[in-house]
Amino acid sequence: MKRIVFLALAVAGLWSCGGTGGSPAKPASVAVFVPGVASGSPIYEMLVSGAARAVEERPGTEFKVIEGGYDQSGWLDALKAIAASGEFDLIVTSNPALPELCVKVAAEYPEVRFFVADAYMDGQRAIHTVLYNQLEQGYLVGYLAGALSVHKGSNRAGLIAAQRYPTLDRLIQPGFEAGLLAADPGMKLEYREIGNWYDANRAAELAASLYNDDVEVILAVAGGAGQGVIAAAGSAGASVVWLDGAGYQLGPDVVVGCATLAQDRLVYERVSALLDGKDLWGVADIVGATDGYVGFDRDGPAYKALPESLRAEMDTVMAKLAEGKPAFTLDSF
Amino acid sequence: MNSFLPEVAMVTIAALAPILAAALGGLATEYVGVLNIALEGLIMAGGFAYVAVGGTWGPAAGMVAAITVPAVLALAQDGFARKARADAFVVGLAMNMLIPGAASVMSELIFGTKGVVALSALASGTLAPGAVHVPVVGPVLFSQRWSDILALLASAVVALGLALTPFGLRLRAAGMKPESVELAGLSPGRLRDGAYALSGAACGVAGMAMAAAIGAWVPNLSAGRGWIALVAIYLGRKRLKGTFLASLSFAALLALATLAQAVPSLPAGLLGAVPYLVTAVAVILGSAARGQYARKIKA
Amino acid sequence: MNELCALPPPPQSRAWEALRRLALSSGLALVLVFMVSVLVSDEPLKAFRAFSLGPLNSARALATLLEAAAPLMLSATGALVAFKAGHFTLGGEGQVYAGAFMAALAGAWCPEGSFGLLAAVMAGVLGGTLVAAPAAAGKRWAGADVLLVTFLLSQAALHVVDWAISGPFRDAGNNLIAMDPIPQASLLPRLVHNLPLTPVPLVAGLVSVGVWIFLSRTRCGTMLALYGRNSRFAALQNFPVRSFEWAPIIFAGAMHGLAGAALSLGSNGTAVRGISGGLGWNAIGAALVAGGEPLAVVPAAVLFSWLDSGARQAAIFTELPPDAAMIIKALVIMAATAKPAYTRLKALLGGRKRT
Amino acid sequence: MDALALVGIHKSFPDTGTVALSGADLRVARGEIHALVGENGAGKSTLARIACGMLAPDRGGIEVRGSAVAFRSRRDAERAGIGLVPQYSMLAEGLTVAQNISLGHEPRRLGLFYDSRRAEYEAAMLAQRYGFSVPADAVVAALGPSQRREAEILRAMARGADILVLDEPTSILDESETRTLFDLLRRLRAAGAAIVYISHRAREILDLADRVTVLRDGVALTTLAAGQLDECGLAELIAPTGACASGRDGASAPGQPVLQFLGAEAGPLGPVDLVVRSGEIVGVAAFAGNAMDTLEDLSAGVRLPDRGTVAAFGLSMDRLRRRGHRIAYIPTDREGRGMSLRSSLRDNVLAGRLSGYSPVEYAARKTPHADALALAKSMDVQGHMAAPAEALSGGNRQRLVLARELDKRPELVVVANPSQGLDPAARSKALGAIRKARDQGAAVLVLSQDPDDIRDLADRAFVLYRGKLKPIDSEEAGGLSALLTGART
Repeated sequence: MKRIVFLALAVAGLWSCGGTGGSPAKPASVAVFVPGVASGSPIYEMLVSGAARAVEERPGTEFKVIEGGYDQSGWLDALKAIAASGEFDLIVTSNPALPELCVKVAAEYPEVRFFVADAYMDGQRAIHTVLYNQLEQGYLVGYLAGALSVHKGSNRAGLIAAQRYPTLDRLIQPGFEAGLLAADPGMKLEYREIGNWYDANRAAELAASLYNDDVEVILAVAGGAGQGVIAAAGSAGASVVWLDGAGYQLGPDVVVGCATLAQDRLVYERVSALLDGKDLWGVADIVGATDGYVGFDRDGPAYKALPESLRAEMDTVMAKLAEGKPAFTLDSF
Repeated sequence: MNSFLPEVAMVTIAALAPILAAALGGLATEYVGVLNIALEGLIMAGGFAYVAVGGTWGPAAGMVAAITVPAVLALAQDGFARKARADAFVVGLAMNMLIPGAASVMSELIFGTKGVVALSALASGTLAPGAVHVPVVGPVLFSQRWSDILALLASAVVALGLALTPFGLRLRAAGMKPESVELAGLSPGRLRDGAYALSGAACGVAGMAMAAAIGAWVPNLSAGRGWIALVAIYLGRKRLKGTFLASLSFAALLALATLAQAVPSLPAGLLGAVPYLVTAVAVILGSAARGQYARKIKA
Repeated sequence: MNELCALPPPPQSRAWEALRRLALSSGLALVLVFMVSVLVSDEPLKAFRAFSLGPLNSARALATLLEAAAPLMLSATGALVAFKAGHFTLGGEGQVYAGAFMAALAGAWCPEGSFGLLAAVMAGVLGGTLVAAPAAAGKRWAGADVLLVTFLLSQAALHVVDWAISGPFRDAGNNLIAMDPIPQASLLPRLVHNLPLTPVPLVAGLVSVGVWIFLSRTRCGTMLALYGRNSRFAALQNFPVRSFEWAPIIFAGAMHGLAGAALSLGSNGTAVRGISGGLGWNAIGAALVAGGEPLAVVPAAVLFSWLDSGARQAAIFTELPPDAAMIIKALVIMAATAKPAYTRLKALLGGRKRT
Repeated sequence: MDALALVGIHKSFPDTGTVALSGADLRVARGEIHALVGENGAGKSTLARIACGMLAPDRGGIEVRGSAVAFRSRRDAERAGIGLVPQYSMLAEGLTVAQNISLGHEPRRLGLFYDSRRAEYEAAMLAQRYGFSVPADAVVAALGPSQRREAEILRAMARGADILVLDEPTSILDESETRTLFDLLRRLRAAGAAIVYISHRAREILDLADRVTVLRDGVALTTLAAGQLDECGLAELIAPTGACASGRDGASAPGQPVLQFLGAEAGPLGPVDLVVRSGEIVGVAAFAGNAMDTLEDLSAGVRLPDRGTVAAFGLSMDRLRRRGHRIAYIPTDREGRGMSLRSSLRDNVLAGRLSGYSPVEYAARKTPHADALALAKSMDVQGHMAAPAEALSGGNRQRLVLARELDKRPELVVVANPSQGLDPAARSKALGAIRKARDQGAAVLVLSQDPDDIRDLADRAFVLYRGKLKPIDSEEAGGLSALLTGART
């Protein structure tokens, strides 16, 4: 009992002297909420670095990175806790699913503002979103996959996803298919699903069975589980295409192509603008290849090992896409 | 279509390797009468130890670590449960929380990332890559990864140990009646420790096989294999042969569910539920049949 | 000669024992948090304060804490009853998920308002019950292993509901993988304006008191506990063992379903993919940490959600990694179940008695 | 020089708050059978476990063949040549007899694998040497109680023990098996072994033992030569109650048939025809093998007959339990069927009368608690109401079951081995309670492996041999014994 009383007193003491420790008026403070874990995920690493750069250029601005973990069901509580802390004016995050959560938080904490990259929601005064045209991203790797498959004498390409989600259904997969068909009208798509973002061994089994079945190239949209696809490609002597730059490091021998998003540039630009007081609230933008936010990374060893003719073909496709041909215009999402 | 059966066999064996190793390890603690719910965490510990140690000192050292680290963890787990008279089940659940957390922290320390750590040097090659084109046997046998073969061999060793050695006999005796081993001058507690260490080591081999299969550490590597191993133990009525058969049939079901995705009209998401549903129905019907049989004898 | 039997019964000594252990493990949690704060953070005091007091430092935070603990209380109470009856159910996770799914389905389809809310709650209970039912039936009529069947069914339910939420029942206008939103009027009402406090904690508290009364103050509860520890004996004493074979499993399913409904009908406003988020597993942990005492489930659940919420607070204010919080939680759970000898009982007995 | 000497042994169990021994002494010489007696809870089993290295004493010394030893484990005691035949079975049920015997000293092949053939051979040789019938390759679960006991004795002997501690070895043996055991013990004694023999049965002790040590309240009261004692004097020493004189009182007044066997067959049990009427005690003297267990199962309705019928109150046993007839059942398997070990003593006592309370009365706890206290007291059950029943000693457990079951004001009493684990005073109280149930009109069926139980209780008696019932004249105890043994030859 004595112990408990002592503990209570100690705790109360800490609490009371802590209350006076708040910092004086600050111009602005930014929280970066990572819905997942930043390290190891290029898209989130770029989110953090872009925001950090914008904040560094504006002395006096507070900056904090908070990781929400992989469990989607915990994100809402985490966001609410950030807003409830009262420490932050702007919450920067990135994920197509986040705007819906932000709307719920904004209803309770109207003073907090949100910027969400890689997402689309218009007409919400507390939220600014920018969506990448991932149709184009899918198209780029789709074209490469199609061309390479034809080159190797196969007419089918694979797509292994962790699970179905809106961006995959509406942008990535249609873009990938369009790319395949643009490379060869006879190409067909094989879709496989893992069921979660981490079961790399199951991904490897799915990929192995596709590769055994004369598929030469697979697009992996599976987070950590994508590693399984890379491993399977390694032992089958086949190829993988990837949706962001990390692929080349994960599988230098088998990842033949990575479509990229200029996430750090976008986040830097928009956060800077917002901190400078630009009123983008309620605006939802879409950016893509024409303005350079969607591109293709030519720096992969396996890509460089591809036949010269294929790479020349890819250069043409990229150049055309940057000019808006074919046009994957998105007015909304 | 003529490649279908060999393909099922191939995927089944790959799926079986980690499940069987973990299940036989778990069977060791079932022999002494405790349910080691921490198989899932121990597999992860094995996988992480393989990558963390193997990354610096090579795959062989990684393998040794993959066996010893989970064995020591399991030993500590049991030691705590016994000494503090804590509920073994709760301690196991806590291990399942502790290990991924610790792996993440250590991954950050060692590799500077909490995410995927891919080290191609740790990836397992296949047994005899050149022999893949031998009909039937080629793909089924020679295209297996050596890490999977190793896990199967380790499972065989565990099975032999449980079935044919005095140690296995003592474990069973301790599980049936602790006083029987006590009277024989043995310590039931030590035997339980031994069973736990064995289950840890076997799970470590399973984790090693999973990490070597993809040549990487992936957070949440085990992805439910430990739970499937528990299912196999209970499905096999906590017997050796039963556990083996249950592991095999469950691995086959999982392989079928994987390969069935090739049929475009089947919803891929629902296929994942099929192995579990089929097994649940089989368990209930099986019990009902046994019940009927028993009643018949009585009447 | 027989003065020992003349002693009054110790008043709920097991409950006190459980509470005492919980208090001790909360203390241990504080110590661990402090140690980790010193080790990891450059502002140890700030980290410690955020972790330990962050979840408690305002009415709002307290309400959030209680609200987060409430579904855990419900599911843990359900699990506890099943454990008391000797049924080891491992199926909580799938039952919670199915409950959340069914509640969201009914909430979105039924006319909005309190009828919709009621229908959604009932549907949630039904969802959890449906996942548990085959296990209960299998036990009752075939003697099928409860641990095995509940787990298998739960895994199947997880896959099916995953598929249903991200497939046919997904809200097409939403980028979150979630179902159609439940109308505001059908969601759980807030008890106090501006505080996220719904009636769920109250209900959960009442349920655990009810279960405590049932187990310790009713004949049927006594019979159930005797059955749970020796079913053969219970059958020979002519207890209603046939009902004990299935009813506790169904009750656990219903409580998990109710917990799932509370998740959907609370701040989420619908069923989100993965909404169960380990609740079924935490329920087993909380029930066991509570030492089988229904009243101790309430503080055990609060302890669990305090650790979760404290970790979140610490991550916001300091550099404390979320994984450290997970490790602390695991260690506290281990400690909470440790029994440092039956010193209490010994003191009660006054020491002298012969076997 | 004593073969085994325990001096000033203290032992308490803080977990359950019990003090088992407070300065007990025991000295056993070579070539002696030394009986250790005492009432239930006197500390006999604890002393036995300490002598065998299975428990460490809090204080006190142990000497083996004149030199002081400190057993750190059972293994140390085993090396010193001390074998134990425990009171409760310590055999692993799912293993074979040979596996159980070889446990801890398994013969190996290639230094690694268990050599089951050699283990079986060695076990079989051992059994042959001592004239036991238990098959070495049989799984223990399939054995009857007496064969299990044989296996237990073989295990104690397997390591060549010359100091043997037997804790109530005959409690589940019939007369002829008991005689076989006694012959064996005498042979061992002649070979120079020191034997500690723990028992309640005065006649056995007088028959077998050279000296007797009486243990009371954890201290050795006295050690006497067995020749100085008679049956009644020994009983008086164990528990000074004056209740030594056993014997039959009251008279049967048979009424309606209550329990009826009609050509009932099940497993080893041949066709049995038997009627137990209200107001009478029918005794069945048991015999080795499974038929006894089967008869118990049939009588209690745990098992239904393969052919024929078993009915109580005119109803087949499987329907009976739903009709609320008051049946008392005191099983041989006390822990498995008669109580819930991990539940509290209170719940175990009250289990039989739960339905008698109104919900409000029960919730108030006052009346049930008073009832539980009174009931426990009525049979001298000693233990704390809130403590788990595990903490009770064997005798207390038996008394608990008797108290609860006979409290039901039963119309039918099925009781198997009523006096197992009871000291003479407790036994006579228990038998009195059974008679009282009879006098109040209950039909009582007593199954026992102890002929004394049948002699003291039964109005009509049968002997069960090779699955068949044969009527005997229960008035002649001598006749009973003769029949039991005669039936075997």
